[in-house]
Amino acid sequence: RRRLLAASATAGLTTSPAGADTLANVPAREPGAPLSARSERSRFVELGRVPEAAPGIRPVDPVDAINSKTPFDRLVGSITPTDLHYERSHAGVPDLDPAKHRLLVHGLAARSLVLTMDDIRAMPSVSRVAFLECTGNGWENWKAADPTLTVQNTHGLVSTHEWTGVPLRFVIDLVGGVPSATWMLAEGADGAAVARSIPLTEEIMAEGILAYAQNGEPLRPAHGFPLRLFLPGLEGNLSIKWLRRLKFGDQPFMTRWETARYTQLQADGRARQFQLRQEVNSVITAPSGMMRVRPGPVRISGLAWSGHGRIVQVEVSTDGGASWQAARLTAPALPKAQVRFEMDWVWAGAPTGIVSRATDEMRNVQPDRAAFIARTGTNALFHYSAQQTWRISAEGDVRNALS
Amino acid sequence: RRRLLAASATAGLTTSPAGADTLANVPAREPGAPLSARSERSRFVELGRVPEAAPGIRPVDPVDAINSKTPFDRLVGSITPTDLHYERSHAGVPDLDPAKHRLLVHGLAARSLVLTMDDIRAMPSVSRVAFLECTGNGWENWKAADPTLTVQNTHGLVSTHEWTGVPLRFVIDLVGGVPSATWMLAEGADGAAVARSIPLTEEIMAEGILAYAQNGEPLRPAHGFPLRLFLPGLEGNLSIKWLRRLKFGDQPFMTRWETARYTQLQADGRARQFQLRQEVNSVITAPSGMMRVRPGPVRISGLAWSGHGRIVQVEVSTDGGASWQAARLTAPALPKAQVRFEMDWVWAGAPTGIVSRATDEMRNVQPDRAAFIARTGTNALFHYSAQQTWRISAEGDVRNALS
Amino acid sequence: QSFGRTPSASEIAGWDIDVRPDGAGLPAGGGTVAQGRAVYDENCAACHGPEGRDGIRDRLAGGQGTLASGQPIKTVGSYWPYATTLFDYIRRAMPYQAPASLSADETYAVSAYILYLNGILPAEGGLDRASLPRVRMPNRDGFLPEREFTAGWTAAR
Amino acid sequence: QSFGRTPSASEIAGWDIDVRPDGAGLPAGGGTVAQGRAVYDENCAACHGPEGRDGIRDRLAGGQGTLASGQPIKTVGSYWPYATTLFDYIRRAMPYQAPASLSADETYAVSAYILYLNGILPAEGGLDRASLPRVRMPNRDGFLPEREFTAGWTAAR
Ligand code: HEC
Ligand code: HEC
Ligand SMILES: [Ca+2]
Ligand SMILES: [Ca+2]
Ligand SMILES: [Ca+2]
Ligand SMILES: [Ca+2]
Ligand SMILES: [Ca+2]
Ligand SMILES: [Ca+2]
Ligand SMILES: [Co+2]
Ligand SMILES: [Co+2]
Repeated sequence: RRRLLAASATAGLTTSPAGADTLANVPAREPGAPLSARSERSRFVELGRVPEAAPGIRPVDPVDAINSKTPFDRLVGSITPTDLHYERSHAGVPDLDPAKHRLLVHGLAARSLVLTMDDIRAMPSVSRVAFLECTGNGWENWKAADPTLTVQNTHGLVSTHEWTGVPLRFVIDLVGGVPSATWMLAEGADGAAVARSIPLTEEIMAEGILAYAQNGEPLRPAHGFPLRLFLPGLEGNLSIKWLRRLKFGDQPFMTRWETARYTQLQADGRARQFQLRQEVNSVITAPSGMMRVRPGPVRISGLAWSGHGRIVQVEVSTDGGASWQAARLTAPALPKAQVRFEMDWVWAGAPTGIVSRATDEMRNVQPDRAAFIARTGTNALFHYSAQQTWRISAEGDVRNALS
Repeated sequence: RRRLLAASATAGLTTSPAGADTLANVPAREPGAPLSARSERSRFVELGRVPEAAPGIRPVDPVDAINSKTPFDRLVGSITPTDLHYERSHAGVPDLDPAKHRLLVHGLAARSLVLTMDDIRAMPSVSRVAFLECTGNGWENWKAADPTLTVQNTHGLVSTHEWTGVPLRFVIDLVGGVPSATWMLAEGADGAAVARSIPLTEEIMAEGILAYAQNGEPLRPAHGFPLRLFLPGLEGNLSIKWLRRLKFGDQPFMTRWETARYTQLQADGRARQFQLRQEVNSVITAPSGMMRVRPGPVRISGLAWSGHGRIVQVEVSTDGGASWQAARLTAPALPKAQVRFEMDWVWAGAPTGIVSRATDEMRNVQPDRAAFIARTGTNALFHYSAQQTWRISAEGDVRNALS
Repeated sequence: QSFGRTPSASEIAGWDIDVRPDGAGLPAGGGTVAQGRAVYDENCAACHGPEGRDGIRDRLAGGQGTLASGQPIKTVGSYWPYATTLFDYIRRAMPYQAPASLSADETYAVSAYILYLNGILPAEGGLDRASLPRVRMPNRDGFLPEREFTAGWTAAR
Repeated sequence: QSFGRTPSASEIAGWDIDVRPDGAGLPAGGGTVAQGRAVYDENCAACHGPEGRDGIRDRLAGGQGTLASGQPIKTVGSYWPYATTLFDYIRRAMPYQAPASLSADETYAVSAYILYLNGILPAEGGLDRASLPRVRMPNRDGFLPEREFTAGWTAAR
């Protein structure tokens, strides 16, 4: 379902502008509901992901869905609500019993190990706020811009949580180190046993986490309960959910997901492979697709993130990319985490386009679409990170556009 | 309901140690449930707050409950799951329609203002991860230590979220500044219209937020939907929920909550008033009350926080406070936010007590109970922040103790 | 950028329910202990007990002289420093199930009755806008404001 | 502190399902295109269509020569660089509703049949542990490994 939202209704609320015209009409105070074991959402707040089957195929029968997208048009702040973290699964969501779940660690290591969840939760833990992004995020806009898309449709395959788990390094030390290994196969316990070959770079050895919790609580099944790999800044598919096996080796295993899928076709018909980093990216979440603005003050709000590290600057253009102004970050930017930006704008009522571009601490600047496509072609399907333009009509209708 | 939990079962999981004795017994992989609009918790994860009526009165009929406590014995990381943030309400949880909700700002200000939620969500926002703590947290242990208490019972009235909203400063500027005001009354739209006089200190002017979101989504009704005050580091009761009025003045209004309640009786019968800061505090969450440990390696894990700023050190004693060792923080400590600490320990099997003590960036050190009580007496009821000792019996039973 | 609208004086008056120790905010009207007993028996006794004691909710009377003991009993009479707080609180919060349902006169009256139950007003006493702020509560001097947050105000007193 | 236990070799073998481009991990056994057609028709055709085309799920055949076009069709035949990946993927993930339900022989056979549908094996062909890694896939050289993540490995090749 799609709704027209006023630009200011960024918090998932449908407020009728009339409401109460005098304070005398505000409903009288009265005792409320009893305290509870869990705080549910207000009945006035409707938040849900959108399951989809492939670019342009949505809404979709849930059994056909392969993605379920985060409603950025209705969120604020930088952390994603736990139950709204985007979802990408290849064989549905398994219902795993943590008492029966096992992690096998083997291959080119001094010794093999079988770990229970009790073992893993008794190891030293680290927590880190970081984004996870599906390699396919942005895949709607490679070739054409469906003007009916919302920001949930265009950018809903990225989310930010506090992840908690055991450093990968700790588990590697447990099996006696892996000096001769250069790759690690990570495999899930899902129906597809999704498996990826992970290069043992210094960054991955230092930052990889065997995560068992998100935002303070055990992972939810859709996100890998009871255990997943989490590799900050790298393509989401590497962060294998329902993790049940780590195997060390000296070459990639060439699973379907790093050959047939998650490789990026160039214009010449050859494909980039192991393009694992999520590039610097940003999007304006309000006003965004299918919203409507009125002439006058408009608060522009959005999210920026980069797999290279911290966001150091976000700029916004309200004239379709001709001129740029620095936006304000609403919280300290964390490395490899989404951060919100805001900018004040007064819309005079003339048609225009609004765009954001982010810069990260490695000085990577998010490219405009023309430069991005010149480099990548339009067949890559994954790793789309060009600037997002929202066109605004004379009537104030905000629509997805290529630039 | 209480359960005996092994020390390692810190993530809300009930794992039977048997499980699967060989990998051949791990259940076969199979396709899972369809993707969904919201990720629910695993059926193997049970998490809930405990509503209580007063110290020692629990479980309780929900209509009699005044508090509902966060299950720290089953959480990990530093952020609290949104639906498990502790709850303290004085007249139940109102069901407010955001379209009809209004904020009145008036009193000793250049002008008065009525704001709608659309107005407020269109203002500049800030996000901040910070704890909120009920002034009554710890109130179980003033006079005696019920040995059946869990850490949820002793310390479940504090939580940490990302809060998003409008800087108080911005709203003050909107009414033309309040140069002659030194106090601000904040009042809720709940049945009790809970109201507090807030001194307009530099810190409060700089850090106060009119919050409308927690962990990325609109506040939930139990936590003040659609709008609450949020004053980082200060007693929770000040952060008025369901905020509907701010009135500026030049003296405190002396509401019931800053006279009859939330004042701390000393031994001499006089009471400390406007003791608004939450002091440096910490607690071991595992192993903790009603858990059981086995001789051998035990991972000690806990949370530390301070209303003065960042936690710079947490020490743990495994000999009842005689000697101390530095614990490791599992994430960068943020100012006025909970941070998790961990320490390895090998329990030899002899009875002992485990204790944590935190130090904040202002060099405040959490006092032991004797020093704390010598200073405060045992009648204060609020602002308990002494070190928490968990006694371990020869059988490995972990129990609440005064020291 | 402009936000919100300016409220009318009568709108503000409808919401401006707080009462300060100096009496600012008190409405016109008044009530006696005798009138207050009737208000109390009808609206309050079910929760707070027949004489402000032994109810299922907070005790409202007694406890004077217990604050320095091992079992302090904090009530309006033993603990509350300002009578204005009683009016303010009843007006905003009581009776629990129907806050703000009492008239100003009823609120003065029931406040007077609770002070009577605590020996602060005589049986033939009463309260109005002028007298209420002048009531001297037994524990008026029992509070020690924290310097950090009240320095300016305590200096001004 | 010690965690976990050492698995037996047979436990590991039961879980060690991956197959590498050099054939490491392939089980004993084998199967022919003809056998594979039967396996396919029984277990796969319902989703992938009669000849690996026009099914309700992923297309498995055709598309060669389309990769540089505006409408690239990526299939086992047109896109996949290694035949070992086909065996590995079918063994771990197909048939969708009953992963790991095929025998090793059946997996060799259906892999052979899919390669046949793509013109990579002849009708009378087959696959086994020795021959499978030697199959030269049409798009074998179509991939450009990213330096940052594959520098050591590409240098070693
Ligand atoms: C249905 C139950 C109920 C009724 C009826 C009721 N009250 Fe209360 N009263 C409460 C509860 C519950 C509290 C405690 C609320 C809290 O702690 O936030 C309370 C608190 C009070 C207090 C504060 C006590 C203290 O020491 O802090 C006063 C004074 C009071 N009530 C007066 C009244 C008066 C006057 C009436 C009638 C006009 C009344 N109440 C009717 C339930 C009731
Ligand atoms: C009930 C439906 C169903 C059946 C039956 C089925 N498949 Fe699939 N197959 C799928 C789906 C769905 C996918 C895509 C999964 C994904 O993208 O993660 C797929 C993908 C594949 C792919 C990868 C295609 C590509 O280009 O990435 C191959 C190869 C494959 N199946 C082979 C088989 C074989 C062989 C069988 C029978 C032994 C079989 N399938 C039976 C549903 C089915
Ligand atoms: Ca109602
Ligand atoms: Ca099943
Ligand atoms: Ca007033
Ligand atoms: Ca009446
Ligand atoms: Ca193998
Ligand atoms: Ca069969
Ligand atoms: Co993905
Ligand atoms: Co409180």
